[in-house]
Amino acid sequence: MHSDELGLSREQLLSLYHMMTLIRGTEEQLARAHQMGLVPGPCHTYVGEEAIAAGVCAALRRDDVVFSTHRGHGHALAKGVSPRAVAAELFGKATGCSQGRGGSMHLFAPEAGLMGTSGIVGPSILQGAGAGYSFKLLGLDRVSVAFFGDGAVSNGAFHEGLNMASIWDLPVVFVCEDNMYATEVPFREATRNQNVAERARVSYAMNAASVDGNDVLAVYAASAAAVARARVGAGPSLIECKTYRTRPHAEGMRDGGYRSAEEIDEWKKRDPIANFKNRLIANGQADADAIAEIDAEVQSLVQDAMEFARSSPFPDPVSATEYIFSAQE
Amino acid sequence: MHSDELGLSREQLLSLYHMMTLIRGTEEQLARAHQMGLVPGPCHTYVGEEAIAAGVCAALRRDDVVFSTHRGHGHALAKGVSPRAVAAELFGKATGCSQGRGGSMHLFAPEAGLMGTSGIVGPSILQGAGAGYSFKLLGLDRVSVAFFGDGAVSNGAFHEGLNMASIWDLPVVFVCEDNMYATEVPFREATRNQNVAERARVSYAMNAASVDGNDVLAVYAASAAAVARARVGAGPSLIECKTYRTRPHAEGMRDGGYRSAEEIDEWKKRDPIANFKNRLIANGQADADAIAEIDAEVQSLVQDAMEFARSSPFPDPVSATEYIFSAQE
Amino acid sequence: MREITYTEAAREALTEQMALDPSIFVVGEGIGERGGNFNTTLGLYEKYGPMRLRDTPIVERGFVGMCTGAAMTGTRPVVDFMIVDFILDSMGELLNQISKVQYMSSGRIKMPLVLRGCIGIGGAAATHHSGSYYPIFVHIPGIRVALPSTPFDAKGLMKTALTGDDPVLFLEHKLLLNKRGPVPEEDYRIPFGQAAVVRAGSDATVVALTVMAPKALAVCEELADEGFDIEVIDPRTVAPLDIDTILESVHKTGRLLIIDETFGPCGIGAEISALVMENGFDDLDAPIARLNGLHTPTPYSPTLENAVIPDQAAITEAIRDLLAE
Amino acid sequence: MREITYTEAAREALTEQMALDPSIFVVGEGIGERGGNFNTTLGLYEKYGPMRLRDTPIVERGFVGMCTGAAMTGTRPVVDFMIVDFILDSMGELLNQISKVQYMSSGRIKMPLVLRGCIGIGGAAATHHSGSYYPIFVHIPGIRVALPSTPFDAKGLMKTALTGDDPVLFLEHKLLLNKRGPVPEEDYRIPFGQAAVVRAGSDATVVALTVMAPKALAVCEELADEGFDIEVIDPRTVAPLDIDTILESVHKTGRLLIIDETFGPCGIGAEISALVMENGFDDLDAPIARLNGLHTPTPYSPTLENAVIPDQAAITEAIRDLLAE
Ligand SMILES: Cc1ncc(C[n+]2csc(CCOP(=O)(O)OP(=O)(O)O)c2C)c(N)n1
Ligand SMILES: Cc1ncc(C[n+]2csc(CCOP(=O)(O)OP(=O)(O)O)c2C)c(N)n1
Ligand SMILES: [Mg+2]
Ligand SMILES: [Mg+2]
Repeated sequence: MHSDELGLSREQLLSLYHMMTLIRGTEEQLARAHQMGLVPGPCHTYVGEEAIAAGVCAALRRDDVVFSTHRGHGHALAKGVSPRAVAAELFGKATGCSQGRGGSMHLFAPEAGLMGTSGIVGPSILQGAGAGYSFKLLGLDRVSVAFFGDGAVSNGAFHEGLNMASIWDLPVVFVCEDNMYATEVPFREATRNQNVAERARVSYAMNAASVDGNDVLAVYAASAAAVARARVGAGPSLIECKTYRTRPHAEGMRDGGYRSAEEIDEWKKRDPIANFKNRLIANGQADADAIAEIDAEVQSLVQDAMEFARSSPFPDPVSATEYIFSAQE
Repeated sequence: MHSDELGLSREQLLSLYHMMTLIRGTEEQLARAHQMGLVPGPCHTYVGEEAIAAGVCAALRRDDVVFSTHRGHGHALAKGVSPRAVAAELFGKATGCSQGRGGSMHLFAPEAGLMGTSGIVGPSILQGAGAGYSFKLLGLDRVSVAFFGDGAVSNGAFHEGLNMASIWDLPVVFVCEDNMYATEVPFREATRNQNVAERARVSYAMNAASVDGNDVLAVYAASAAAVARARVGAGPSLIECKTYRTRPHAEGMRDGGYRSAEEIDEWKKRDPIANFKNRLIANGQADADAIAEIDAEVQSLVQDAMEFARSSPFPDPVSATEYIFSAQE
Repeated sequence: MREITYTEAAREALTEQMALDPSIFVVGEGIGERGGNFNTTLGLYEKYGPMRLRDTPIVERGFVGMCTGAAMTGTRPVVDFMIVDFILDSMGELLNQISKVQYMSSGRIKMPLVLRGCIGIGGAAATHHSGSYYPIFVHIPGIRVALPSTPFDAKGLMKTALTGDDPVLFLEHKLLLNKRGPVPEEDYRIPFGQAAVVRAGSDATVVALTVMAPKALAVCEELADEGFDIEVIDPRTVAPLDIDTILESVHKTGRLLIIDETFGPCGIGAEISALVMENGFDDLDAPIARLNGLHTPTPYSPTLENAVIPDQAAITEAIRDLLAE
Repeated sequence: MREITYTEAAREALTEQMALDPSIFVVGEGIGERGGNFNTTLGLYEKYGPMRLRDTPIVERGFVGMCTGAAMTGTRPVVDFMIVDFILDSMGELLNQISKVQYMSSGRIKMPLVLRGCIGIGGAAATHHSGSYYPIFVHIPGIRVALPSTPFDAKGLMKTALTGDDPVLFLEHKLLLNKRGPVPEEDYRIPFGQAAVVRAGSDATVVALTVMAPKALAVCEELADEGFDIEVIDPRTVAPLDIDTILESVHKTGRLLIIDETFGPCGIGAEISALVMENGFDDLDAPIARLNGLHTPTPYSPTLENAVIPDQAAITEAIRDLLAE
């Protein structure tokens, strides 16, 4: 995918680089914090998959919405949630985006269009369809995105959600992050047809594309097209992104047995950030200085976020039962 | 489909005719009984669809198993449950195959391989796969059949069940009875791809066939092939049967609004029993006398069943709490 | 006051609110042109069209999950399950998503979602069409549960459901659907958590839920002829539960019986019994009693079906036993 | 006696039975070569192979429904949910199929199915990985529910589950998994419906479930130093529930507290309270008390998580209050 064809400005290209770097930097610090016991709960990183969140969300407006998964830090950051709010939430602090109620798998920031990451595999697909229903009913030109992994493809939610979005022409983009494994179960053992885009086209008559999920421009291009379709009422799309996570399923888990060191190394060579950086430089769209400047800026943002998370207070125990019901309570 | 190619004897052909006629005759009497208030609960007839149950079950052994739907009288009879046991169950009598616990939607006769009709749309698909798992694990050459309607195709159970049967090569035959409507909702509004066989092939890499569900020989041929495959361990199949119910969704329900009188009349002309009879006669495989003999035999079986049902006792109220748990209780 | 049926009353609330609030839409199987298996939406399709009366495929989990996302983004979905038994395929969405979204989002996302369906035993509907299940939703935090027993309550509770911001299970007993009763034409709401004392009395308190409320009332009217003066309370919502009204009554009568068609173990009667134990022990002149349907899957045959439901005789006996203690 | 962990004890029962009964197979996510997220099947794949340790896609409803059909046709499936919260997507199969097949088939089809998963709050697992849900399965007829609190019970109850013909939910509290305790090497079974009196006493009765049993025991040992002699009962199974042992104890002590980490409303404590009310009212010297976790979705942050669980201090206070009544 050539950036010129996409009509992206240098600024936009650098902002994609910025976002991927920010996700990577934040998560590497979160992983370290997890090792140090500062993240009390589970932590699933997105390392290696940053191009997807960055590419998809670059095609969205702030008032578009995203429904995410257990591996959702990247989606949150790309949708505009601050690294401070994400880090503080993982630290279990009152200043986190869920005020400490959620942790990694329950990041909520509706003001940024992040309608939740999820501890349960599947519902994002259905809820994403539902937001599309809202926008269509209300006559708004907002778009809804549902992220999910290859592990969700065999689940009934995939079948029911894609079908509803298709028959009702909902403004939804389904983004399948096929990183080849669900925890340790290979996608090839979970299905006899790993071609998710083909399945979307045949079984649900849905517009679908399959892209290199490690190529941020490819993801962006497919997303921009899908979002544009959805926005004008032309119905839903599915984007299948082939990618790989280079860290274990979750922090603290072993990463052996189910996949080879060679496979991991192979994919590390396809690192979405390094490759994009090289491309920018090779194409003359950025020089080493510009990159270094972004890297430094990101580093300070990340440092600030971690410091913020560390120094923030824990929530007041009495808040444990607040907000179960709406204000009328 | 030519009967000669199937290698069916005259006796076998007549037995298909006998079974379809028995289903029709029993259900017409049950419908009448329902009108007279003798069937206290709901009653979904299979009138117009008899070729499917007859054709599929003719390909099965008695120790093969069938998981059925809310429209299951035909499956029960074709699998060898007596008309007496079916009729008495619908009458709510102690002599019914479920001893009065079940009624139309809960016919159980495991001794005949009928593992239950169901008041819930969907589970038959999963349970059918599970019986296949049992047979495979135990090293038995028994085969499992799951019947379901077009209405179940959009349900998550279809997606999850077909996928599991496929990846584990289970000895299961999935029989989709596409009668064009789920209650009053047309299949064409429930999906953008009504080609269920194609979906089975593409999304689940499953062996699949689409047949005229009103042609008992076509159904039999596809079933025999699918059952043979399953029996030798070659994995599951799906058979899509295009058919039509010519009575309302359930007895006592209106039948207007959602479909035209012309459509119903059109399908009545494709009656599976009348057409098969004409073909038998035209091909010289039966004469009018042989047919009349079967018709008379069926009529007396049906009369006997209704009389049996009518004169049987209601279950003892104390039996209302029996069998909740196994004998160890 | 004019009399209309329970179904008409709930439908009137729905159509009035749909006229006022364009963000309300209904989903379900056959709730479009057909008007609902139980006429819950009869005539609405013509008024509001297919986007607001959305016939669905048979995907209970799917449309509940979809409506969750819709409720999170500015609309007010009404899920019409037809029969509440079908809700079970969507329990993950209900118990893990719908009930938790307001909490997890710290109140920034509301969940104005109404889920309705018929409950109860009757008509030889057998075990897949006779469930009630409401105690499950009382156990789980984050969901409101309304159990109207009269047309008046059906309209007033539906109005409250459709104007609040919490998820509400609105459960209609199938034997009540065609019952008629007085219903005001004007707009009114019945607050959740406000029991109705349907009969004042001083000798004992009977709490009766949904279809058991009119049944218990009838028995108590008969017993009044024998000189027994029984107070009958219909909680109308079980989440929240108006325990104060029950406690006040027990304070007066000293005796309590809870009648509920559905299962006893970990049911509403158990909860009320435990709450009165904890908050009104000294008021009790006799042990609190429960009368429930038998703890068994619902059988089909009329002789069996009748055996599992508390009937007039069983209610009468339970009240006599309570008075005799 | 040798000491092994709770997880090892349950796994020992499983592997012994798998050796004896070739119809047993396990399904779940990562229970094959990986040996289970919580080591529930560690080492079994090597012994019994992929047909008997079946890694699945993420299709909770699917594999529960599949195992239903398998249990109906001659095998004995064990569903390993990893975390019980994931069970919710399969509630239709559980409540409408598994619990009803024996009944609807008039006993001609058995349902020898074991469903296991971790329950409970701990480790900042947050709201999608901290559920318990067992009161729901006590409410519904047709399912057995085992809640082992010791390695000894884990093995003995698992053996019973794997040799009976009824569906059993076998729920393991995540904070108990690595607890060690004495476990006989020989084969033994603990009958369902038989509570354990884990501490005899005469001043009051404490019924404590799953993880609360060792917690309550520890508190009562401390209180013994102050001269309070508390009887502690662990029901071990809640369906069936051994109410007789509880009634006998209350007959002796006159006071009862039920401690359960999970939700109070329509919970096990409510049911026990109501049953003792009905069958032991005259034995009571004080109102029966319940101590439950707060009625809220489970929050993540340690300060919040700790606030929703009954801790040592809360247990101590509840017992003191009971004794003071
Ligand atoms: C319904 C449900 N079942 C099981 C789990 C446990 N679980 C958490 S993540 C995961 C694997 C998900 O795989 P995939 O969807 O491919 O996402 P990835 O982790 O690869 O990004 C599983 C099985 C869950 N969270 N929800
Ligand atoms: C889970 C569930 N949802 C809804 C229903 C109500 N219902 C009963 S039959 C039916 C239509 C089924 O259509 P289809 O599967 O095509 O079978 P057909 O009646 O056409 O034979 C519906 C919606 C049900 N029984 N189960
Ligand atoms: Mg994956
Ligand atoms: Mg149909």
